[in-house]
Amino acid sequence: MVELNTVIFDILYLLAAVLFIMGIKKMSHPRTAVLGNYLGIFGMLLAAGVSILITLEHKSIENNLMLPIGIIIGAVFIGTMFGAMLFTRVKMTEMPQLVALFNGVGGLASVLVAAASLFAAEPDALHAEVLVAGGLSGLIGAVTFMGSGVAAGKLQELDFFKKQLPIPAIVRHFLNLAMLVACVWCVYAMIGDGNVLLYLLICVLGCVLGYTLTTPIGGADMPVVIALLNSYSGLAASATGFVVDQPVLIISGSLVGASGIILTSLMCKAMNRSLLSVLFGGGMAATYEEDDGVYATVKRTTAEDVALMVDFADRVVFVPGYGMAVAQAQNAVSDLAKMIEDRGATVEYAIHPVAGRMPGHMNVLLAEADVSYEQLRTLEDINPDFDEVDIAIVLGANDVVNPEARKEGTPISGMPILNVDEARQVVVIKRSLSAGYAGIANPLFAAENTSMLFGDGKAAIQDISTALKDL
Amino acid sequence: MVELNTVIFDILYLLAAVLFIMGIKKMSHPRTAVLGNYLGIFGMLLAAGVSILITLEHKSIENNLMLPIGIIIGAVFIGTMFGAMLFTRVKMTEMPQLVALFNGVGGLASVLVAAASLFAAEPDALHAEVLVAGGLSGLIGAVTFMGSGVAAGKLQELDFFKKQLPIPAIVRHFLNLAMLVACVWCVYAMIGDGNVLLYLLICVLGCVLGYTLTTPIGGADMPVVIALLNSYSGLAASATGFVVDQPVLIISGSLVGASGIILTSLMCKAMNRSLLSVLFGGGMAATYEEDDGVYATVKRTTAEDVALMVDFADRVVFVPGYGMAVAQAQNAVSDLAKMIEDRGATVEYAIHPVAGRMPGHMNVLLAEADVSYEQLRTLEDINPDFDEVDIAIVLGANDVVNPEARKEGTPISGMPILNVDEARQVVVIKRSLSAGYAGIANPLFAAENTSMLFGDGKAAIQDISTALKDL
Amino acid sequence: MKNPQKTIWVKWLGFGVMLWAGILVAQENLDTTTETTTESATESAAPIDVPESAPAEKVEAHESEAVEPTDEELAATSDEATSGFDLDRYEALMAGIAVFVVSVFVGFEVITKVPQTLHTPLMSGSNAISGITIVGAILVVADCMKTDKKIALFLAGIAIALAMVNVVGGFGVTHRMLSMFSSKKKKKAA
Amino acid sequence: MKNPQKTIWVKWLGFGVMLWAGILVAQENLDTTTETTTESATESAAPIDVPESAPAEKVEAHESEAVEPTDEELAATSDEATSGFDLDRYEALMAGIAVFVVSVFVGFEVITKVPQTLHTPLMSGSNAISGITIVGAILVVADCMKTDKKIALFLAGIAIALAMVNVVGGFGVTHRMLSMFSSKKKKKAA
Ligand SMILES: NC(=O)c1ccc[n+]([C@@H]2O[C@H](COP(=O)([O-])OP(=O)(O)OC[C@H]3O[C@@H](n4cnc5c(N)ncnc54)[C@H](OP(=O)(O)O)[C@@H]3O)[C@@H](O)[C@H]2O)c1
Ligand SMILES: NC(=O)c1ccc[n+]([C@@H]2O[C@H](COP(=O)([O-])OP(=O)(O)OC[C@H]3O[C@@H](n4cnc5c(N)ncnc54)[C@H](OP(=O)(O)O)[C@@H]3O)[C@@H](O)[C@H]2O)c1
Repeated sequence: MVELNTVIFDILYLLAAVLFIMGIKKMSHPRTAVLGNYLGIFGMLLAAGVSILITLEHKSIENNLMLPIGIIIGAVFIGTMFGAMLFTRVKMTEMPQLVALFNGVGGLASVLVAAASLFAAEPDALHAEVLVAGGLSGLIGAVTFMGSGVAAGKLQELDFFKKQLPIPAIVRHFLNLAMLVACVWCVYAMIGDGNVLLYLLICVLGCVLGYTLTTPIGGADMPVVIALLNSYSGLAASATGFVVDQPVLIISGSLVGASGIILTSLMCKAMNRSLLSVLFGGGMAATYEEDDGVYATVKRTTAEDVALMVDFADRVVFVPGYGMAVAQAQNAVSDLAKMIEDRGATVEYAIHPVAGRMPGHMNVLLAEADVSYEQLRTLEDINPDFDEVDIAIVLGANDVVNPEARKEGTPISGMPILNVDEARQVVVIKRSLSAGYAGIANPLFAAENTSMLFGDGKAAIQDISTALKDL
Repeated sequence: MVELNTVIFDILYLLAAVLFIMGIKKMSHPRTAVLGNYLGIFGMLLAAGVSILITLEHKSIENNLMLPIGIIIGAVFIGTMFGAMLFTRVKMTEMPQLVALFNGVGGLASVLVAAASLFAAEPDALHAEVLVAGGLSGLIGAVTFMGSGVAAGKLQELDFFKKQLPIPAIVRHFLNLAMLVACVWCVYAMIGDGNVLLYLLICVLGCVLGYTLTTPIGGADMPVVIALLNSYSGLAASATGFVVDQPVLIISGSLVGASGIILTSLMCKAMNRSLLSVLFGGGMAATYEEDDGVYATVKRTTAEDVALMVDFADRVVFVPGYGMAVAQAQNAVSDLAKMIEDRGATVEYAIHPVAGRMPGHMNVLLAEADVSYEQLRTLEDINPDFDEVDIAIVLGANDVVNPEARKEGTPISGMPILNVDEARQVVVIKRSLSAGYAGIANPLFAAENTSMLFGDGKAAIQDISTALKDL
Repeated sequence: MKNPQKTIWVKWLGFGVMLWAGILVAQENLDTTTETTTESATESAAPIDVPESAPAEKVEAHESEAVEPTDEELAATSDEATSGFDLDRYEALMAGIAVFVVSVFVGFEVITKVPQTLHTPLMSGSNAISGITIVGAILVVADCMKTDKKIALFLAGIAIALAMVNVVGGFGVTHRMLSMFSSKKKKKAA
Repeated sequence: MKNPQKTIWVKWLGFGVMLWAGILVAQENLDTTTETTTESATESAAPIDVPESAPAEKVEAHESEAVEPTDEELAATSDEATSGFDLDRYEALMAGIAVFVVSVFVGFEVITKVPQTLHTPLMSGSNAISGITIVGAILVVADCMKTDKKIALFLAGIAIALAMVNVVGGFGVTHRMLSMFSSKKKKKAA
């Protein structure tokens, strides 16, 4: 018999899902985004609370209340501690790794939930659709777990993850396919004889797959992989929803799935590469013939000269890139910008969609340094204005300002770039003439209106500030 | 046992629902909207085709194939004939009535489907949720049917529908509430004893409700009522979806429900009135004290003078309103516009969101007359430009250009209007000085820069064209 | 009262309350329905063989004894088969409601993107979509044949015709309007 | 291959095919499952009383005899009660799939509205939402208690902890980022 409580609980679950949707809707503007996050938190509390109530009301628990309650409270406590530790300690520059880590954790959680529910179920409850959903949940979850682990390791630049597998690509693809087929077979066999131990095999295969699929991908392509795995973790949650038969899981999971897919597609589009070439393409710089003489006309400059130039400028645009994240120069930049503004010039920030190593990476860093939302300008927005810009200060950006993208046949051909070279004067701050993410030379550095300021991003900006103060 | 066919059919149903969603998505631009409509048609064909296949495969039919097939084919044929006749014959000016009519037909279809399915079901299949959904479907469907009928009648200006009920408002509200309660009781009773004949009572009550709810509402408020009933017809379809347990009905129905609600809210917002005041407010002009002297300074003009003015103008803006629809003047306007453009001036159309009697009414009429999409300008878009307009030709518009809306305490206070009075010269074409929809005087007609051209809209515009040709 | 946004919420709230009330009523009456269900199931020669001696009281007693069993328990075990049956039906209903709620969101999102200019075609187009009741109308024909209810069959036939008027007329008129919007595009290009 | 849009379709198609394949497999194996189901149902003292003499062949024969019965028929009649049971479960599954499909649309619609600037918080926020698996983890605890599977209980405990890390960490870090965006708003206003 369906109890009134069940009905109420299910409606509350649905409410939680609606709260998630509304939360993401509120994310469409920075002003309401904080509220959106609260809605999400509230939805999660609601969903978890309802689950605990359902568990407490369960007949089988009334005799032995301590054990399950202890486990739930203990696990929630431990999880909260770890989670809180991670999110309060992490530096904003380590965000990509952290997101990857959370992704992996989420994937593993899906794997374990499906495992627990398959192992705990009585044989007659193991309907075919439950087993299929469980298998999907285990496979996707395991791939997400291991893949995210590898991605996080690569982003943290751990040596272990730099090793390549000593297997030729074609064999690797074949093995991966074989493992996938094996997983399908496992599900089939489980449905046949109800032996849920095969689920373990699926998980193991999933982990191996996650490893072999992500290891060959270059460390710099990790952001795309992470967004894709983000999508997967959502799909795993959705599949778990089919296992435990809860629409709230299905809805939330597919929201996450959609979000990951959209971010993936966005990054690929902004880099003008296809997802397949990122996932299976291998190194992309290999086919590109480089011209040795590009850097013949490079001019150096000093912090003092830059300060002088800035002093005369009316409109200064900062073009931050991955180097700003590495150097953690965001606060120094914001201080310098304030000094420049106090002298009467306008300061803007030109943000390329894939500057840095995450979508929106630069925005977060600059927001951390208290840069106002209105000063952050997008590619489409600022590109027509560059010819009216007095000084463009390129800080640790490279590919996103590389004019080679306008030519045919380079690895970044067709990628939309910031038209920094149209500015009256360009100052590029980086440590050397070495290449960026795409591994190609940048003729901008040798352009007539460009001067290079070599050094660590933060130190260089601080030097300019000091020099400007002394003027 | 679940057959493979069932699975395939259900997936096709889902595909049909997805096609509807994509179809509406494509409606977001005139360029893709035709394709969107085709997607909708395709989805409907798919859904209907699958339903017929399911019926044909049905065991109980194999013995007696002719009857059901005959009924289905016959009904589809008759329906198609009527539908095709209606849509090919209707004039664009009769669109509001037609939409109301289709709405009503849709509501009645929901009522009948629920009825047939309740009567045909074996008693043990009449679960509580089926009965509740059936009751909802019957009630909402009947209200939609009758309400739409009344709305269509009022829009067609049939005398029968102009009569008011000789019952005071408060008693009417009470009776309506009582009928609603009776419907709820019917559902309750049906669940108790499974007597589906009570469903008939629900339908009758629904029809009466539909009549008593809509009759007191003024004919001019019908567009809001129609949009609301549009939403209801969607909800009725959704409820039917719960009766026959088909997600495709639920999804499509709620799409329609959302569309109706959004259009309703949009109209209410653009009129600065609340939905409740439209539905229960009665006549709104009653409380408004009119100043007799407003029309003391009205100036008349002739078609020849207008032609002369137009000949000197660089920028002409047409402001069409309900009168253009009544006079069917859209083609004449478009011809005149072409003549003006040939003489080197620019011509635009300022479209108020609630000009006419349907949302987007003017756009459809002007599109019929081959006016280009780019020339149609929205309120927000053109309002700041009016002070640079040489001549604003107001054609059968009244309330949407009434400056009284800027004052407090009038029936249209707060409604955003087109700032026609800021144009250098204003020509107002209408048959008399009588009021528009809101029933209030319009000081614009007596403004210093305004001159009135009295006459039927189409004839007046044609006169101007002739005069312009003769210049 | 002056804010249209508010009154719309009131409307939706009202709809929600009606739905809720419906569920409550359904809830209270589920015993009765289950009873009839099992009875007629016994009549037909099905593999399920409910002991006919089981009186209604026993079913109810059995139910109140099982103090608030949850989803999980019921789904996992089928030692209370009548309950199990109800539960599956209930889950389908709940999933249906979830579909409804989520679809309303989709509807709001996609429809707010339709520009003012196209609101009349949107109205007639969505009207045509509400002709999806034709699916219900056709499906019900088979039921009618089975139980041999002639009136129901007649009603279903009319419903099909009406829904078809809605579909053909709605899509047709929408197409007529939309092709007006795009026609001069083509002319311009030409 | 150069068009990212295309590859994404390929991905989704792949997912769809997998789902489809799963359904086919489920389909083919439904006999077996039904068999086990009915068997164990007999073991427990349920009102459903399947005649134990009915051999598997008979069940199958019974099925192939009923040439493609449709939704409607099955829903309307319960003279094939085992099938009826399957059908309700199947409908819940189908409704679940409908929920999934429609939610994906909602997701696409609401997420494409998030501006570039907020994509990093969006990523971590949606990550946190994927911690909704905590619901599954908690619900499964009761099942574990019931069947007294200690390993499963242990796994569920770890799953709760992991999901909680995801939830707390995800929402926390999102909040940290978002409050950076809004902080200078307030400062400006002050
Ligand atoms: N954002 C995303 O979501 C995303 C995703 C996938 C791929 N990507 C790719 O990432 C790239 C991003 O372009 P980008 O221009 O931001 O970065 P980039 O092309 O990777 O260049 C970063 C530059 O920063 C410099 N740098 C590193 N550490 C520095 C320090 N401490 N101080 C000063 N400079 C430092 C480096 O030069 P030195 O070593 O000489 O200092 C390097 O050339 C694009 O190719 C994009 O396609 C981005
Ligand atoms: N569009 C919607 O969705 C919608 C929905 C609900 C309510 N409304 C309401 O409808 C009104 C629309 O405003 P509106 O300015 O378009 O129309 P209006 O205020 O109703 O005025 C129409 C004017 O057209 C004139 N007219 C009628 N027939 C004519 C003919 N054959 N030739 C020339 N002129 C003719 C009438 O004056 P004469 O009789 O002197 O000629 C009348 O004053 C607003 O108040 C709005 O709130 C619209």
